[in-house]
This record gives sequence, C-alpha cells and structure tokens, in this order.
Amino acid sequence: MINKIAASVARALADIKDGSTVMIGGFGGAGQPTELIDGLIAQGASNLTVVNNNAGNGETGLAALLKAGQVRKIICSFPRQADSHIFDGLYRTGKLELELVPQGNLAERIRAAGAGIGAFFSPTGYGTELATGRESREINGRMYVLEMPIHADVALIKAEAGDRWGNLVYRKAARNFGPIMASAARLTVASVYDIADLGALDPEAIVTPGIFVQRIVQVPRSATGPSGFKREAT
Amino acid sequence: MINKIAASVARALADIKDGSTVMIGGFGGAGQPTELIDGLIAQGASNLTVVNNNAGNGETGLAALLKAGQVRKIICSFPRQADSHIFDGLYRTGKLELELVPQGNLAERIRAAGAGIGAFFSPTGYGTELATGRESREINGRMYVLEMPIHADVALIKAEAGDRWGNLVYRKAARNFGPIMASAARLTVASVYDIADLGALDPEAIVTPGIFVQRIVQVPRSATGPSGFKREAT
Amino acid sequence: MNKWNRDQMAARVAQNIPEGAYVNLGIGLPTLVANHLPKDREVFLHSENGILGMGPAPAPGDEDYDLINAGKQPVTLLPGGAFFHHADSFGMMRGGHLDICVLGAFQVSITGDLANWHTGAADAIPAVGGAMDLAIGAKKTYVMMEHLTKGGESKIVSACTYPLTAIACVSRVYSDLAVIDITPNGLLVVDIVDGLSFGELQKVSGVPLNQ
Amino acid sequence: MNKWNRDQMAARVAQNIPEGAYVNLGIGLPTLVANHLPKDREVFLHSENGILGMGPAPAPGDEDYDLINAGKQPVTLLPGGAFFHHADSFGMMRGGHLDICVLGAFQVSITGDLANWHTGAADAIPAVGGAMDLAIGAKKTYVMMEHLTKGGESKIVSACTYPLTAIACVSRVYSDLAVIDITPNGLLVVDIVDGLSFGELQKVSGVPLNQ
Repeated sequence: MINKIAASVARALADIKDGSTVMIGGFGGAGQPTELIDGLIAQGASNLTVVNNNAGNGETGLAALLKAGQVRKIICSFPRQADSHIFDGLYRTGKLELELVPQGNLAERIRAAGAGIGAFFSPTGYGTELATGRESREINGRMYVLEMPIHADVALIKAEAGDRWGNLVYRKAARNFGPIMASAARLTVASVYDIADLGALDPEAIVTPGIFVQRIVQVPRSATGPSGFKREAT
Repeated sequence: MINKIAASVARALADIKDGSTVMIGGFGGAGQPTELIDGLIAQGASNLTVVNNNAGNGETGLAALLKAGQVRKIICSFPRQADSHIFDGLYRTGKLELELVPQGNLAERIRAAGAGIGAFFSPTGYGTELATGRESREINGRMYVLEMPIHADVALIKAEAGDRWGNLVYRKAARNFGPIMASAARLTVASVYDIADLGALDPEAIVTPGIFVQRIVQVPRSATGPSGFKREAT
Repeated sequence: MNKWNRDQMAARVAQNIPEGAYVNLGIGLPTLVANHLPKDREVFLHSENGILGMGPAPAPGDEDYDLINAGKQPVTLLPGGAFFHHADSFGMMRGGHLDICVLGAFQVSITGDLANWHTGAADAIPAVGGAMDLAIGAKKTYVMMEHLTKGGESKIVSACTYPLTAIACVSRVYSDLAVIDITPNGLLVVDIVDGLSFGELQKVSGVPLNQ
Repeated sequence: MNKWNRDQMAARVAQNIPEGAYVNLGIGLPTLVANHLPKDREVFLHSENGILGMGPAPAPGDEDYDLINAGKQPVTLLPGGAFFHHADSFGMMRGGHLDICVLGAFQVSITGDLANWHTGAADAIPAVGGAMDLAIGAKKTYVMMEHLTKGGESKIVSACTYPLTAIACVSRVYSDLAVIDITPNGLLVVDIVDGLSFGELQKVSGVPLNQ
C-alpha cells in the first residue's frame, strides 16, 4: 500500500542535500510552508539555491533560513520589502546571490520545468535590463525573450489537505506557486492541515494530483498571519 | 449586470465568419459539443480551419461538419479511426488539408496561445517526419523542436455547468481540451447542461474562470454516447 | 489650479472602466481605483496571486491572510470569483485576457515606454514583481502618477532615464494635472485639471503635447 | 516451442511494474497489462485524456462515456483518482513524471528507436495521437509486440524502415519469444520462451543479441 504520509517534518526532510535547489511556495504569508522551512533550518542543509517569489519577511520563515546562512543564491521576483532586512543585509554584503526574475516568467519557468518544455519565448521583460544577454526573437511582429525552465531538487509547499496518494487541495490564494513547484521538483514535500481518506477529495477538484508529490506531512492548524509588502512608491 | 448566457445556440454562434479557425473540444465523444457543432452547420460558416483531437466519427458531430463542406483544413493528432470515413474520403480526394500534430504538442500549442507564449521547445517529435523543416535545438544535452502557438477565432467546448460570468466546471474525462481551448480563442462558446447561480460553483473547483468564456448556452442533458477509436494494430 | 488628489485621480480612472472589463490594479495608488467603481457596475478584478473576482477589504476582524491582494492586503472574494495557480494567473496577463491594467510609474515616455520598478540607484535593491508581465499583457495599460517629481520635473519624458519595465506599452496617463493619451501621433491631452491652461501644462510637461 | 500468448506477454510486463509506479498503457496490446497487475499492488494508471488512478472496466450497464481511456473504452476511477485537462496530462508525460509507459510497435531498432505510428504506406492516412509524447516522456518505455511480422521478419531491426515515433527511447522489448533489454552495449536477452534456444532466437532476430 502506498502511503506518502511522513511521520514528521524531520523525516520528510531528512535527505535534503547541501547544494540543493529548493523551491519554497508562498506569496508573502499565504501558502508559505512555515513548518517545513523551520524543518529545513533544523535539518541544516547548506549552500542552497532557493526559489521563492520573495526573499523573506521579518525574522521568521524564509528570512530565518537566510539568516542561518544556509542559502547561497535566491531566485525571486520581489525581494525588497518593508521587512526584508535579513535579505537586504546579506545581499548588500555580497553573501547572497540574487537572480531577479519577473514574476510571470518565474511562474512559467517553473511550470516549463514540470511540463518538460526545453525553453520558451516570453514577451515579458523584452527590452529591459532583466533580459540583458538573453536571446530575443521577433515572432509574428512581436518581440520575445528566450526563457529557460527552473528545475528543483526539492519543493516545499503548503496545502490545505492531502491523502496518502499525495493528492492535494489548497485554500484560497494560498494556492499560488504550490501546484507548479510540485511539478518542477524531484522531491516535493507538502505540509497539510488535514489528512483526507483516500477518495474523500473530489476528483474534479484535486488541484495537485499525487504524481507530483512524494511526501506529505500533517502540521497543526494555524491561521495565516499578515506579512506585508511595502507599498510600491509611485 | 454581466450575463454571458446566450438565449440559443443560434444566437451564440451567429457571428462566426467564413475562414475562421475554430477549435472544437472533445476526445472522441467525451467533451464533444455536439449541439454547438450542429449549430455551426446550421449557421453555415465555410472555409473553416478546425482544431480537434480527431477528425470526426460516423456521420454526426464533426464528421457532419466535414461532410457539409464547411472545413478547409483540420489540425489534429488522430484522424484515422474505424468510422472516420467522411474525413478519409475528403482527405484522399484532396478536399481537406491535414496538419497532423502529436497530441501533446497540440495541447501545449493551444495552451501556449492562451498563455501568450511566443513559441516553445518541445522534445516530442524530434527526429520524426512530423518535425521536418522545423527548427531544432540541443538544450542541456537533449534535442527539442520549436513549436508555435495555435490561436483560434472561436472555441466551441462542452462543460457540465456554468454561471452568468462564464465560469465552468466539467465532468470526468470530458474536461480534456475544453479549458485550454477556452483560453486560446477570441470567442469561446460553451454548452452546459446546468446554469448555476452566481457563487454556487465552488471557487476552489472552478476549472475555467469566466475570463476565458464569452458565451454559454444551456442544452438539454443527454448521456455521452460511445464513439470509439479503432484499436491500434500492433 | 486645484491638482486632482489621489481619490479624484482614482475616480477618473474608474470612470473609464466599463462594465464587464477584466482589470488588474497595481499595488499602491492604482489600488484606490476599486473604491470608485460604481456599485452597480460589474467589473472583474484580477489579482496576480491567483484571484479573479476580487472584492473589497473585509470588515475589521474578518481578515483572512490566505485571501490577500498583490500588495498583501486582505481582500474578499465576490460570488462568482475563482482561485487558480500562479502560472494560470500570469497566463491570463501574458495571454492578453485582461482588458485593462492600471500601474504606477516613475516615468512614461512619449512613445509609451514605462519605467516603474527600479530607480536605477546603484545601492537600490531591485524588485520587479509582476509589473513587467502586467505592462505587456493587458490590452490597455494605464498609468496613474503625479505629473511632476518632487523636484518639479516632468515624469512624462522623451525617453526614460530609469530602467524600463516595458517598451511602448502605456496607452494613457492619468496624472494629477491631466489625462493624456499616448497615440501614434504623439501625446493627446484628453482632460486637464481646472485652472490649468494647455499652455501651462505644455510648459511643465516639457514634451510636445497635442490637444 | 510455445510462444507466449498475449496474456502471457501482458503478465510478464505486469510482473516488472512495481508498487507505486505511475504507468501509461498504450492502446491495443499494452492495455491487457492492467488485467495482470496483482490486486494488492497499488499502481497508478494514467490515461492521456486526463485521468490518473484509472480503474478497470465498469460492469456491463455501468458504462459512462465521459470516463473513457485513450482507446475510448469505458473505464472507472479508483478512489484517490483525479481528473485534469489535456495540457496538464501531457505535461505529466513530457515532464518525466511517468515511471513506465508500455507501447505497441511495428519496429524497434537496436539503439531503441521506435516506429509504431505509421506504416509509411503512400495511401495510408497518418494518425499519431499521443505515441510520440509517451515514447519520449516516460522514464522507461517498454514495447510489447510480436517478435516477427506475419511474413516472418524480425521487428527488432538494425535501423527502422517505418517512420519513427522517437529516437533511442525504448529500454526493453517484451515479445512473444523473449524479453530483451536495449542497453548501451547492445541487446541483452533477459528471458526467453521455453523450448527456444538462444541460437534460434538469434537466428530469427537477425540483429546481434547478447546473453
């Protein structure tokens, strides 16, 4: 009998290696797998490349992982925030490499990795400094930039409920990067609040089929807290 | 108040023009929008390019549209079937152009159109006659073929239920090409068996958000009938 | 002259958003536009983090931080709204399915180039978010910004000096002084604040305007 | 010599599908494999038309033609199964998420090239379906086929003469005479039908075999 439910966060993360590329779900606080990030800090893998939309807030979650010195490089779209001081300090002192990617290209590059696409032409970023050095091409009168997939060794994501086959459903806008990251990593670990009996999740409403999930781990339910971006200065 | 519900199939299809590219959902009988195809025959638009996985079965549905002489070209993955004699005859006598596309490239090209991707490198078909004349490239040690998006003027799809904003849910494997075709066409018309009150469809389980759907039309419920492929000779 | 204040600017944008439009309002100033849409006009608000049919802020105490907008503020979902993942959400943008997006800006050029993500300062930490995707994706990209910098320089320029967000993407600017269309024939002043003459607007703008 | 019949071939393939494997069974002969998977072994069957966790055929009278396999035959969904759209379904294949696919073939070359979609006859109407996607997508592509054509020619060939489905994709052939691995060092006979010697197999195969 297949049972992807891990007994603990520690067991679920035990074999993450130094130097791994780790995708971490979430858009601000929504969908951020806090318990798994804490588990990764405890596990101690270092020299990581992290893929996340942001670069950590305050002193917890991703910010704590950065502070622990486990991260070599971060690939994200929006590192600068009101409370991104951990990132800011590491970046300014050259201790953390940043690959800044427009958010839609980030999402599509992750999705491309999951779907086996070798590369794709995106119109986003053409003519900007974020496309510097990349191949560009005119297609049907419009300019595009060639974008490469982002594969990961590990994806750490947060879902609402899962079953022993690894099927997942999410909650509201906490879905965000979870489904695509799950598809792009060799090892996907999802935290869930509820374990559903097999067959209890509606097959029409399963968002991430279990094929994309290797381990799930139940964590105590808690409400997502606020974790704000700084409002854009305009 | 926005109401995308059309009063009749005829009204929903009234402005389809000669020469249009029309995507038609379905994989065999499942998801085939029979009433909309009949409506297109009655509407009479000609010189059409049709995108469908197959090329019609028996004398009804897509086969009837072909028989009516309204189709100039078909883009599909699996035209040859036990009962595809209408297609067979038109193709053999040069009255119908065929663009044969591996099924996954067909799906991804439709999805690329909907998602604004200019082109993508797919590993599928490399080294085969279906990739003849296409650009190929080695990426990270693997060979890929450049594939272009397929845009449509019209998508005719079948869903299970919809609401006045155009949100759709499907039934089982009748989902197939519906969601991606809806995203790739300028005008998407969906037939539904049930009209749901706004808010009655679960926002976590809506498969096609209304942004991709311009018109929905209610049709009398009927069970999907068998419509078989010929088993592959091996 | 009475400059339009932020709410007046937002109201002006809202006035040009028709019923049934699919709209993304950028973080900051553009977010205000939602407050000025008539209650009886159905407009579909998209949020990059996977929401269509976004509703207003919840009542105090009802905040749900799994339901936030692009600026991380709690919002609500209207009946008929839907959730989807990030690739689908940005596919909606990039695929041209949004009718209108409204963005803030540092600079807009006379050919519609947009600079709104980075001041270019050497020590600034860059952050782009979804700005580049929105700018190129929506059928129409509107900019809401103050007409002049704090130093009094026009933010409508012959060529952007800040790093670009996208090329030739802006079709209209709503400033605190005027509403200006960016057309193949140049800048066309559509509306102007009371008490300001076209000549005066021309003078502070520093780029050729038409009326 | 007793050639393995279709069910015996299917049973042999089933024996090599481990618990927890994600598997796509091609239309025709490979479909039979499902009948030979042990009932207590959880194997996840994928169908290209948007199903994971596909179950056996329904009881007569319970057919639902919205729930069919790639060959359009009615199937069922196991508890824990899920539906998804075509782009997602082929993303699972192309993205390398399937452990095994089992396909029929006209010819397999000694380097694992596969020809299974088109006889190349001038008047034949071509149809490819999902064969090319499956062949390149799964971690392992197995072929099930009769060893010889009706004319007695080997279907394992030094180079395919039929149009290719994919290059160097097949890792193992299950024929009615033998099970043969395709390795970087050539063809390796893993199993052979009772009453047939390696020498005899070598002779009818016409391509170099190792044991």
